[in-house]
Amino acid sequence: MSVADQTMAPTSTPVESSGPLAHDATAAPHHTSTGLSNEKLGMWLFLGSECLLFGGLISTFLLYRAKDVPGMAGPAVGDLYDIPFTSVSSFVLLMSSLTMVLSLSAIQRADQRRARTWLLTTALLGGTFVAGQVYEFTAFVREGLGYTTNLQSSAFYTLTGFHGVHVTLGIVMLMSLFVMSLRGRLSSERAETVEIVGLYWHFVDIVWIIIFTLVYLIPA
Amino acid sequence: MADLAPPVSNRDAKRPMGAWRKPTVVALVMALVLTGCASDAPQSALDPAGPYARTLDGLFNPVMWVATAVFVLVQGVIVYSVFKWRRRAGDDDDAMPAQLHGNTKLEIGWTILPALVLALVAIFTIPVIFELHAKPADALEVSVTGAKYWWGYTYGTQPEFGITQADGIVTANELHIPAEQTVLLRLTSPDVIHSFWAPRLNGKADVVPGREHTWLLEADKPGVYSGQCGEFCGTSHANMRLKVVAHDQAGWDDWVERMQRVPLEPVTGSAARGFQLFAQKGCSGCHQVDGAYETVAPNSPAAPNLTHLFSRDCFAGCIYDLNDRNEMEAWLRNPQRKAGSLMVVGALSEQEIDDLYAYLETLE
Amino acid sequence: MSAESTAAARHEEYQAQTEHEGADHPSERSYVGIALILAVLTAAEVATFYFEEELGALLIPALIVMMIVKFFLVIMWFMHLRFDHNLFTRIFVSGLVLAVGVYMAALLTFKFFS
Amino acid sequence: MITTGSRFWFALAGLSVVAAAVYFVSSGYEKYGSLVLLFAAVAAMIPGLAAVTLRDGTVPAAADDGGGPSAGIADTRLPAVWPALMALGVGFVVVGLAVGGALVYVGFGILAVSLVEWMVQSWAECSTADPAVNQALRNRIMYPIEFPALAAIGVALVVIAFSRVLLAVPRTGSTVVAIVVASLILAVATLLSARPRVSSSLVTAVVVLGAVALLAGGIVAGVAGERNFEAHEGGHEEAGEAGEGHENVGGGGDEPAADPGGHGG
Amino acid sequence: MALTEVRPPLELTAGDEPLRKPLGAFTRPTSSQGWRSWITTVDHKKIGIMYGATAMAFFALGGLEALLIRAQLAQPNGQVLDPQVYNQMFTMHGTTMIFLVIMPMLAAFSNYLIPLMIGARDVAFPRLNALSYWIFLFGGLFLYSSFVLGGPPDSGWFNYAPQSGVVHSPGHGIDYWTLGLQITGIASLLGAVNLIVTCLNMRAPGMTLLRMPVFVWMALVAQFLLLFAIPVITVALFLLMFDRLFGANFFNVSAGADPLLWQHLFWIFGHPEVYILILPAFGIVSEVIPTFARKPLFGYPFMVFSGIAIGFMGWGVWVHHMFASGVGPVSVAAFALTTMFIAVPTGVKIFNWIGTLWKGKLQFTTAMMFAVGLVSQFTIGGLSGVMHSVAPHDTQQTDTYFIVAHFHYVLFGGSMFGIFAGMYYWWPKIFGYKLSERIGKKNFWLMFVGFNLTFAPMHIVGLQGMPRRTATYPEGMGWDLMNLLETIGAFIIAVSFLVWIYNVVASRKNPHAGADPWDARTLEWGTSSPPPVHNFDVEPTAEHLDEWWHVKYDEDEQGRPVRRQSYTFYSDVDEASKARGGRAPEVDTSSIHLPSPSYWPVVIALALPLIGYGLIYTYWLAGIGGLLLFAGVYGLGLEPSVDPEAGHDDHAADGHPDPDPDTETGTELVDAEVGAPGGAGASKEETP
Ligand code: HEA
Ligand code: HEA
Ligand code: HEC
Ligand code: CUA
Ligand SMILES: [Cu+2]
Repeated sequence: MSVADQTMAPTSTPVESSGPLAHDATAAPHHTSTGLSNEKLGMWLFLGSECLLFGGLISTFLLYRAKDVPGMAGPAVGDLYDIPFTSVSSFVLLMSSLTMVLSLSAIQRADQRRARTWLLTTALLGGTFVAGQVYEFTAFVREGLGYTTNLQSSAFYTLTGFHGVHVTLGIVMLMSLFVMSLRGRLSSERAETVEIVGLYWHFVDIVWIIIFTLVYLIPA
Repeated sequence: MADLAPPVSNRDAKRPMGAWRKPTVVALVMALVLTGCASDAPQSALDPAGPYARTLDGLFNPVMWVATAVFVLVQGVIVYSVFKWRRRAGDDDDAMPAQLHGNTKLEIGWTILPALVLALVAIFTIPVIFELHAKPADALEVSVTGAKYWWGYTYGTQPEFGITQADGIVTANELHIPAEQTVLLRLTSPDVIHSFWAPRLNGKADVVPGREHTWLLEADKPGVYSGQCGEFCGTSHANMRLKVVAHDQAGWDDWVERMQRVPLEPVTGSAARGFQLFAQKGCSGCHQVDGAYETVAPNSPAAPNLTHLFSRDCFAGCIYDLNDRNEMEAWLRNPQRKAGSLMVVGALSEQEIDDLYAYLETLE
Repeated sequence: MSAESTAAARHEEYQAQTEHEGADHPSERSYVGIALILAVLTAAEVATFYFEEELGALLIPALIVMMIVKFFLVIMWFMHLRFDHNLFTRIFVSGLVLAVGVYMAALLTFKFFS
Repeated sequence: MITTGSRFWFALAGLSVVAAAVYFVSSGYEKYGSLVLLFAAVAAMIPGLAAVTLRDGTVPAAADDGGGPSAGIADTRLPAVWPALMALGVGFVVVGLAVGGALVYVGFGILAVSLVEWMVQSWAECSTADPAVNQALRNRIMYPIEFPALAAIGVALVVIAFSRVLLAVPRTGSTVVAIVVASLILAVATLLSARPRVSSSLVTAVVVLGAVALLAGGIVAGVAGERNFEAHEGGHEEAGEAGEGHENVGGGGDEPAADPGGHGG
Repeated sequence: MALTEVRPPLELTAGDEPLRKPLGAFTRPTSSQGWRSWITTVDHKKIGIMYGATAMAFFALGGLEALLIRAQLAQPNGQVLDPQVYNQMFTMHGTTMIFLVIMPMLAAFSNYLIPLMIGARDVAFPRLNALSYWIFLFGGLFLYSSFVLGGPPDSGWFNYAPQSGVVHSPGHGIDYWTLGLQITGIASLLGAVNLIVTCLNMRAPGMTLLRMPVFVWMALVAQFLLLFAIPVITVALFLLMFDRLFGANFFNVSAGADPLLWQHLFWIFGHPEVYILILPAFGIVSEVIPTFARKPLFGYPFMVFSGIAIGFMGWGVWVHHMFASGVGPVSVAAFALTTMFIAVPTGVKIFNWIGTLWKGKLQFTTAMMFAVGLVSQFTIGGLSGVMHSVAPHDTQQTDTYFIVAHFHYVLFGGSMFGIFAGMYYWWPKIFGYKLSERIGKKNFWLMFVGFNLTFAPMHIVGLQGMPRRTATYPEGMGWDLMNLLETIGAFIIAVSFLVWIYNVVASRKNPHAGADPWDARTLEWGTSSPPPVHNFDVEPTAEHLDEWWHVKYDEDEQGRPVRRQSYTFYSDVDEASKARGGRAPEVDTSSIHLPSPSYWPVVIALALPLIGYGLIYTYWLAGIGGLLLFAGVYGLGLEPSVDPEAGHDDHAADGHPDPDPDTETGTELVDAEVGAPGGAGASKEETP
């Protein structure tokens, strides 16, 4: 074993993956009290916590959009929505959830090649979504709704921006997995890493499902 | 030092002489709480002087007794246990007490009993909440502005209370009300959150910018009731005090009549010079004087209306005595003596201060 | 043998007694099926945008129902909650319920729904 | 004795001091930022000094320990593209200075990156006699920075290029473009996974083609500029945010002004 | 340093002495001794100790601020501090005590004890654990750096908008506050995930949930509260930060914002937070009291479920902090009700502790005195809490010293007393020797008297109308005497704190206390003091609640415990413990693997304050911080948690220091050269 190998040993993933004991670092999740893997449990806990983060941002937006502000500066966000475009974005994100789960299913079958294809596809769809968001933001700004223009705009950009940052981080994780896979470091024993990143990815998707309905479709 | 033998060194078996302190200190404290309504505390919530404050106090007292009962019970049992079952010198450490693991009946009991007690408290509490939010029809209405760091009051036209002037009455820091009369306050703020509080008349109500809250007040008897801002609002939060002055009918009529008189413009002497200075030195950029200086600069902070300044006893958040000329001169010399005050004036000569004072004195 | 491995063996034994779910993941076909349902639902959601008038008072309930269905399809299938240990479900749902609960209550105090 | 490990830290400290000085002067004597930079210098000195006192990672020290003079010389240098890249950076800077604009910053960016890479690499080269080990050392230090940086650049390129395209085409066009692109991605992926035996060079070709198309689209769209947007009321407030010189911000007069307060409900 | 200088590389022929540190300063750290071991450690025990030490240091700071407050208020029209400084003092005092003292103190106990109590070798994510600590530390230091960089925040620990907005607080103090709390929040969130997974997943065989010690349970509930509460304050802090830094409008009233939004977000976090502060303390006394009453905890399941109930109910009461803020009578009524009934599960706890005392054989060690002190003093605070819940009258109490009295009784009389009980109780476990009992009792009585003298009179002045957060008060309000007493009391507390410090220093020479000095009940007492790096040589199995007690004691016919002649400890113990019937297990501990130390946590944590300073002063610094952050995260991720190169010298079997790794012939390059998974260290054991 060369040093090179050792510094890049199998736990190479941005997701924290240290087991409590050496043999847990790589082993299947059988040495825990519940039989569940630490990492996966950790991710679910984190997602539970994220519910309250997005809940707070969404409520803030809803509260401020519903607010009657006499003489409010700038347009209302609702006047600027491009629903057809946002629908496509939503669709893209939904499909990326599909490709994500296909990737997981492939890696579980030790089908490296497909897993990699789907990983990259997921990342690209994610990229498309983020690009769409950049486009949307730019368009809104051009149409007179800056971040500081009014109550609604601050709340809108903050909420969707937070979501966009989550998507972006997800893409970075997917790309890391992709690179790992290229270097042959994503064996099917590490399928769980893909699963965990996938959980995060799907969570970002369900947050968008909610945002799409509550923020875009339900009229103020 | 630390014994190796199980489990505790013998020294611990000695009675700590301080063990008595606990009950005594605590009893002392309780006694003090209950006698806290000593009359030398002019701002005491324990000394209600109006129906609302009395309602609150009437709610508090029984709860206080419930708490006292629980307190005595719990501390009593603790103290009893501590003395009764403490390990004594010479005890056989290997002899174990009975290993009780629990008792479900007891558990149910001490779950239900407090719940019942609390339900009782709730039954008395909830109606009062709504009662205090009711809006009586025949109330005197006053708009209250809490601003850094003073209180402003505007009485709209209300003929039934003798206020007939079109733009009503405007004053600051001292809230004048008729005794035995419900007063409905409408609370607003131009800057940050404050809280209007005159403890002997009612609890406090936050004054939130962007919102209008209502609050009730009533005094049984004529008198002066002190209060102050209850929500932290910046550097001089401590200096944002207020007074409520309750009048009998005659006093009220006098006051209303006086407040509806527009002060005359001084034409000669020091006061007339002061009148000029009031504009030259920028005072009129922030302060209104009815009939003379009606509009303020657009970027001015909220500042008290001075039309009837000398009808008051205190100024600048009621921390200075208006009857003491030195206080006012010191204020004009340096308003920052009240830390964080938003009043900014250029340096004034002693002569100018005298002149301004002479002018201000005419505003009564 | 080291103590470590005997402990591990005991672990194993203990594990055997505790139930262990998981493993049987749905087929790719069902994933595609779910995705199709999701796509159709999204299309239906978008359609409401063009039939706002026709839907009237039904609009908001319809949107909310579709949102919830989509939400649960994703967490149940794509996130495997349906097939996984229910501890995950419990953890996530407690976060979710808590979020919905406290924020709805907070909005209520602002008289948001009236 | 200055050990190999400590050099890196000392250099970092030195650079921080220089940066602090430059910043202090260039920012008009702003003290906090400079303070923080000095702080960074001190922070870098600590591990540096530690490395010195511990004689940590020093080849000669190790050689001393090992006793005996070491015989034979092997070339342990790693292949390096950095000098060339630095030259490129300098070129960018020069051209940038000449024509003005963002090119200067790109040049400086390239310079900085290659400088750091080169520094670390030459440090690694001297560490041991084994190129493989040296490579591993380099990776150990640089991977954590390179990985996320590359990923970020990649994401940024995709996002920026594609959003330029969306901004350039008409409003309904954006929707169409988005759906077409997404469908294409999905279709290609489906095809690839349905045909397990396509050659990897074909896959690479597809990916490269896609990337080139995207970049080209981005550049073309960027040059073509954004479409016209209608500013809604109040837009002038945001003139600062609207960004550098977009002359095509619409007049926005024809949109009926939303009645104040009418947004609520 | 010449970049181009070509040095003659060294050739290494097989059999030559290998180079020791090819990575130089970047070598994976291995030491388990010396300062470097503390910086890089991932051992939950060391991390616990660091948390504790840091928190106590912050306690001294927060206490000093309190003393300044009290000095200013000792007399009417005090002149000690000017109002601005006074405001900064109480803001930093409250923020410090809550976020930098009690929370980390309880993290200290949870970290140190949970793995030991559930029979695990470490927490679930040891490196994440180190990361949490460093993030917390740098977050705290960042907040405190505001003292030298333009002045600390001054809007109170709940920092109401719009006073905290950039218009009314134009300095950078509030920015330090938001960013600092944001940073420590990350630490808490990571810690919560880590400890919850630990409790759920790392239990020893047989350690079912309902066999977990009550401390573990209460810590678990508190961590769940953290998990769900931190994101709420994160939202609030982000909104405020965006307002201040980027001109957003969340609390901009002139744009139509509603200041109550901040209050809701803050208190949705804030009330669960106060239970986060108290529940672990409840857990501590639930361990201390049974040990010194020589009885099992009365009503264990009720203790557990009331704790869970408190955790749940704690989410439904936050508006009681806003009774006067104008939320409307319906909300007030609803939340007054929920608030009242939270007293029920808390009462269950109080009564069960008393039930444990009842008919026990109480040994009044210092730990026990603090524990009983908690039961009695917390009750006082709880009762004033119930008085607040009487919403109409709360309009008289809120923002007065009556509230200040309430929360100091629950926070000091509750959490701090619990923390002191825990320190006296577990000190011998953590450091091997007891704190002096003689000095400890002085410590307790001084604190008890000082505490009551400080805070009891606050009830009175509060009801007499003295508002809190006032830098001064005039004469003639009837508050003078009580304020003077309070100040005297505060200085008595300070003396007691110095006595505690003296105790810590003076007790270092105390003899070794043995593994189980108190004859206690839970697993941590079955291993040596201090425990070996891997906690237990043999992994415990739990067949009972209070497993360790059952190892030591049999039952006679009447169900009374009888000490067994001999029993086995979980690790090699000292003579004293052997003398009491204990045996050491016979095992080879060399096969136990633990994650290796790492530099990355410190690197990541350092990045966060950099980002903070960057956001406040210049964005490019934030960029560098961001890069460093990512680099750190990737570095940590790319680095195997167990260093494959490391010998197992970082946890020598007996927990005794290893031979200095620097003097040992290294193995790394041999591995590299020979390419075999061997070498001196690795040959002992490799991952299975
Ligand atoms: C450790 C922290 C802690 C704990 C445990 C509590 C516990 C409680 N708190 Fe406290 N609270 C704070 C910390 C804490 N609090 C802080 C820091 C603030 C101020 C924040 C600020 O403004 O800066 C505050 C403020 C605060 C307020 C707001 C006051 C105001 O600003 O107007 C209220 C209002 O209802 C309240 C209520 C309660 C209640 C009902 C409990 C209950 O949980 C108490 C329950 C316990 C008992 C009641 C005692 C034992 C029970 C029995 C013996 C059973 C029998 C009892 C009866 C039948 C009554 N608290
Ligand atoms: C756990 C929480 C906690 C603790 C332990 C304390 C401890 C103390 N508190 Fe604190 N307090 C709060 C939490 C806490 N407080 C909170 C949340 C607020 C609200 C803030 C706000 O309104 O925003 C508050 C507010 C508050 C106020 C109200 C200020 C105001 O409203 O204007 C006062 C006033 O007396 C006060 C006093 C004290 C005192 C005297 C102590 C004493 O018990 C302190 C005892 C400790 C010491 C005395 C340490 C001694 C140190 C030394 C002797 C130095 C040694 C040095 C070295 C060894 C280097 N506190
Ligand atoms: C920048 C605005 C500003 C200017 C200019 C200004 N004031 Fe003031 N003034 C205030 C504010 C604000 C207060 C309330 C201060 C407080 O109580 O904290 C105040 C308070 C006062 C009071 C006390 C009123 C009361 O009832 O409490 C007097 C008297 C007064 N000012 C007189 C003057 C005079 C005379 C001048 C000119 C020399 C002047 N002010 C200039 C803002 C201003
Ligand atoms: Cu106004 Cu405090
Ligand atoms: Cu609370």
